[in-house]
This record gives sequence, structure tokens and C-alpha cells, in this order.
Amino acid sequence: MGGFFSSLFSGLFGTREMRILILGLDGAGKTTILYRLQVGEVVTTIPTIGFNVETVTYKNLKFQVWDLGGQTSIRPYWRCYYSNTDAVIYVVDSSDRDRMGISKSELVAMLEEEELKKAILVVFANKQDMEQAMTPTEVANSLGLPALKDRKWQIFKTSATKGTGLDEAMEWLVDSLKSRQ
Amino acid sequence: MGGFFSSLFSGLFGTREMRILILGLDGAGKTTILYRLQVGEVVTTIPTIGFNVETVTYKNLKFQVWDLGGQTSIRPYWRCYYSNTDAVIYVVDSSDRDRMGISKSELVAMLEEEELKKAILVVFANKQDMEQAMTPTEVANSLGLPALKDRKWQIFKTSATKGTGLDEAMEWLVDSLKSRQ
Amino acid sequence: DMSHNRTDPFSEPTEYEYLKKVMFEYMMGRETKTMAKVITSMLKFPPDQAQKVLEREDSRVMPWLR
Amino acid sequence: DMSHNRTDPFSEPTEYEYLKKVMFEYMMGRETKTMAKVITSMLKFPPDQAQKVLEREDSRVMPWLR
Ligand SMILES: Nc1nc2c(ncn2[C@@H]2O[C@H](COP(=O)(O)OP(=O)(O)OP(=O)(O)O)[C@@H](O)[C@H]2O)c(=O)[nH]1
Ligand SMILES: Nc1nc2c(ncn2[C@@H]2O[C@H](COP(=O)(O)OP(=O)(O)OP(=O)(O)O)[C@@H](O)[C@H]2O)c(=O)[nH]1
Ligand SMILES: [Mg+2]
Ligand SMILES: [Mg+2]
Repeated sequence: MGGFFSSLFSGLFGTREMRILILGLDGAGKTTILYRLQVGEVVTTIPTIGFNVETVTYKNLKFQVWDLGGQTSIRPYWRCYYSNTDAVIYVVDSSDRDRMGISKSELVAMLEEEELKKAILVVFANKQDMEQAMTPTEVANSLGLPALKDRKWQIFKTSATKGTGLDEAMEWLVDSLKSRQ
Repeated sequence: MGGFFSSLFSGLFGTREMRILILGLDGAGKTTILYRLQVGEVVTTIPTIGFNVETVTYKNLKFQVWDLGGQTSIRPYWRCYYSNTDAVIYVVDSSDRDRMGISKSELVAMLEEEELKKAILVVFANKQDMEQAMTPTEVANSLGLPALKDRKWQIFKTSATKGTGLDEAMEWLVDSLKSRQ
Repeated sequence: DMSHNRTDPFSEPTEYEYLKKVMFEYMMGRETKTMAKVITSMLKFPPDQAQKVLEREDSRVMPWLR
Repeated sequence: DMSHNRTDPFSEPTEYEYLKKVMFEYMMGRETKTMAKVITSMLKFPPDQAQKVLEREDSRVMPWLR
């Protein structure tokens, strides 16, 4: 009986699209990552004034992925998109040492929001192909990740343009989302 | 038979609300007039940033009356309201000699619009209670009304605050709308 | 002073207040076709976008005629 | 220079472009609840108006549950 109802349930509700937000400062590589994930290619991007939203299928899971513009003046509106979010991909330009502090404040403010309390956090230490890139450990420390409480999180080194590290990160994310259900 | 169908028709369509716009420069008295017509009283007004829309019943005819703000910066948006308009009440502050030229240009621009081609025009030479008020004839000439072609129009002297002249004007409007149908 | 090369129509508070009023009415579903005309012209929507929006308004006013 | 005492959120072209984009999506009926949140906060709707708008969005997402 339980089996019948639970499979009925997964039939009705199990195919709900997961909602994922890609956040991070302007120029971090969010849009590049979104289309890498969706079409597997590097697309030419312009700064996102607004958002891109695409359906991405990964390991039989369907995601509705929102890539929000990261410029200073429109960052305050990120919060309008938080409701019902399952995971946040937070993208950092690992070579942008000067703005690591700003990136941290935005991350901290975001994680304080009630609506994101249960969201899983994956940090992409992006642009690892650049010479001056900080290591994932350095990025994690700069963002204060080790001090996070009550949060499932992980950091991965990625290069969206070279296409490295993304699979590993997405695999972790998918597993985390599945095991959470 | 014709009688049956025509009364069926008037039953179905005859009660369509007439759409009337009240236009004119800021401070001309549009909002004062709208509420004079609707509730029969002088209300305290503030400059209209946006519009007021009210249902006014006059001699068994139902009007949807739109009073649009007349300030310079929002006048360009009057045209968004023109569609399906049966009549325009154009209100002039008869004591505002300095701006009679501006009032004329706005009127002329309005009457050139295709969507208002069939609309009846009633001009209210308002604020007749003021000492320095121009006469209706002077107002009509300043606005270039005598030169109008293909337009059913009439001008009335009114004082929205004293309540004079409005009945006469509305009576003419109602008769014109009825005879037009 | 950035106000000289601004591309938006909010050169004065009146227009901003006006937009808010019209947006509110639109979002509450009142006279949406008219409000849509005001919004698309205040925000200077490109013609193709304005047309799409207004066509959509037409179709929602009388769905039973489609 | 009027830009100092302006009450609108369009201190730079980016916000204006952003509003246009979000308005268009809203008017095309896409993700209207989320778009409504953005619009009401960009235009700084008074709390009671914002609430009315968002309640209306809730009711239109699932009319069959009313
Ligand atoms: N070297 C290098 N460049 C990258 C990488 N990822 C993205 N970029 C480049 O960084 C620039 C900005 O990338 P976008 O994806 O547009 O950045 P964004 O985060 O979407 O920026 P906003 O839309 O303004 O918030 C582009 O020129 C990308 O090609 C990377 O891993 N390595
Ligand atoms: N003396 C006199 N004052 C009038 C008359 N009609 C209106 N007023 C006054 O003129 C002022 C402006 O009137 P409103 O009705 O607000 O003007 P409006 O045309 O709606 O102006 P906007 O909303 O800015 O376009 C108010 O103080 C009114 O009381 C009138 O016939 N005589
Ligand atoms: Mg982008
Ligand atoms: Mg008024």
C-alpha cells in the first residue's frame, strides 16, 4: 500500500523541476556557466541586465536554472527570486582578489534570508585557468565558508570557458538534492 | 419584427457605457468637474498624477468618465486613453490667458488623432466666476474652434466651483450622443 | 551629473508617480489594455515588444471570441 | 542637478533596462509572481499595495484551489 501511494506520489510530484539560482558578482561567469550546463558550449556573453532562465536536464533530474545579473545596482533584487529555491550555485571569479570581500558580503546577506534556509549551496571557484587565480581553499576562507552553520555546502574549482570542474560539481549537487528528498 | 429586434438590440447593446475623457491643462478644473458631475459637490482636489475614472449617470445614460492628469510631463500619455472614446470634455481655465496658446496646441494635437475622429467635443470655458475670465467667444477664438472641420463641437461657460453651466453643457452632450447613434 | 544622458522617462517625480499608479492598476487587472498602452510608451518598449504585449491584452479581454 | 533628490530607483541606466525586461516578462504572463516581486520593490510600492498585488498573483496561479 505504501508502495502504491509513494509511487503515485513520485509520479505526480517527483518530476517537479528543481529550482536553482546562479548568483555571484558581475563578470564571475554565471551566464557562461548556465549555457555550458545547458548546451555544453561556451557562448559569447554580454552583462546580464535582467536574467536568463533555462531548463537543464542532468542525470534525469530536471532543473529550472535562473542566472541573475550581478551588477551592483540590480543585486538588491536577487531576493525577489529566492522563494522555492532548492539550491544556489554561487560563482566567484577566483582571480578577482579585490572584490572577494564584496562577494563575501553578498553571500552572507543571501544566506541570512529565511526563504533560502533549506537551500543547498555550491560555490564555483571559477576562472581557475587564470594564472593569478586563488585556490579553492583560499576562496572558501575568504568567503567564510568554514564558519557556516546549518548549511549543506561544497566548493569546486571550475573553469567555465575550459569546461573543467563543472561535471564534478553538478554530480555533487544532484546527489545532495536526491539524498535530501 | 424590426421593433422586436431593435429593442433586443438596445437591450443588449444600448446600455453600453459611453466613454468620455475630460482633458485640459493642469489646474483647469477637470477633477473638480468630474466629482461635480458624479456626486454634485465641490471636492477638495490635489493635482492628478494618474487619472480618476468614475461612472456617471445622466438622463438615463451611463458614462464611464476618465479625468486625466494635465501636467506637462504626463500629457503625452493622454493618447493612450483615446481608443473607443465617444466624447471629449475639454476644460479651459478661462482666466489663464498666458497658457491659452498651450491649451490650443494640446487641443489641436488631440483632434488630429485618428482614434478621436468621431468623438464629440465639448469645451468648458471654466472658472467664469473669476474677474479676469475670458468670455466663451474669446476662448473659442483663442482655441481656433471656429476653424474646426468635420467635428461636432460646442462651448459652454462654466464654473465648477459655483456649479453653473454644467447642466446645460451635459444636456447638449447627451442630446448629441443620442442623436449620433 | 548623470541626468543629462539618461534614457529613461523619469526626468521628474511626476512621471515616476504616474508610472506607479498605472502599474498598480495594471497589476490589479483594471483597464489593462489602456494601462498596457501607457506602460509600454512610458518605458519606451521597442515596437515589436509593445505589439506583443498589446496583442496579448486583446486576447485576454475576450477569451470566448478566440 | 535633480538627480540628488530623486525618489525613483533609476539612478543608472542598468536599473531602467532591468525594469523594462522584467515588465515585459510580467506582461507576457511569464513567472508573474517573481516578476511582480521585482516590480513592486523596484518601484517601491507602499507595503499595502505590494501585498494586494502579490495576493492577486497567488490567486491567479491556482484559480482551481479557490
Ligand atoms: N578565463 C576565464 N574567463 C571566464 C570564465 N568564465 C567566464 N569567463 C569570462 O568572463 C566574462 C564574464 O562572463 P559572464 O558569464 O558574462 O559573467 P556573468 O557572471 O554572467 O556577469 P553578469 O551577467 O554581469 O552578472 C566573459 O568574458 C566570459 O567569457 C573562466 O572560467 N575563465
Ligand atoms: N474659481 C474657480 N476655481 C476653480 C474652478 N474649477 C476648479 N477650480 C479650482 O482650480 C484648482 C484646480 O482644480 P482641479 O480640478 O484640481 O484641476 P485639474 O484640471 O484636475 O488639474 P490636474 O489634475 O493637475 O490636471 C482647484 O483649486 C479648484 O478648486 C472654477 O470654476 N472657478
Ligand atoms: Mg550574466
Ligand atoms: Mg485633476
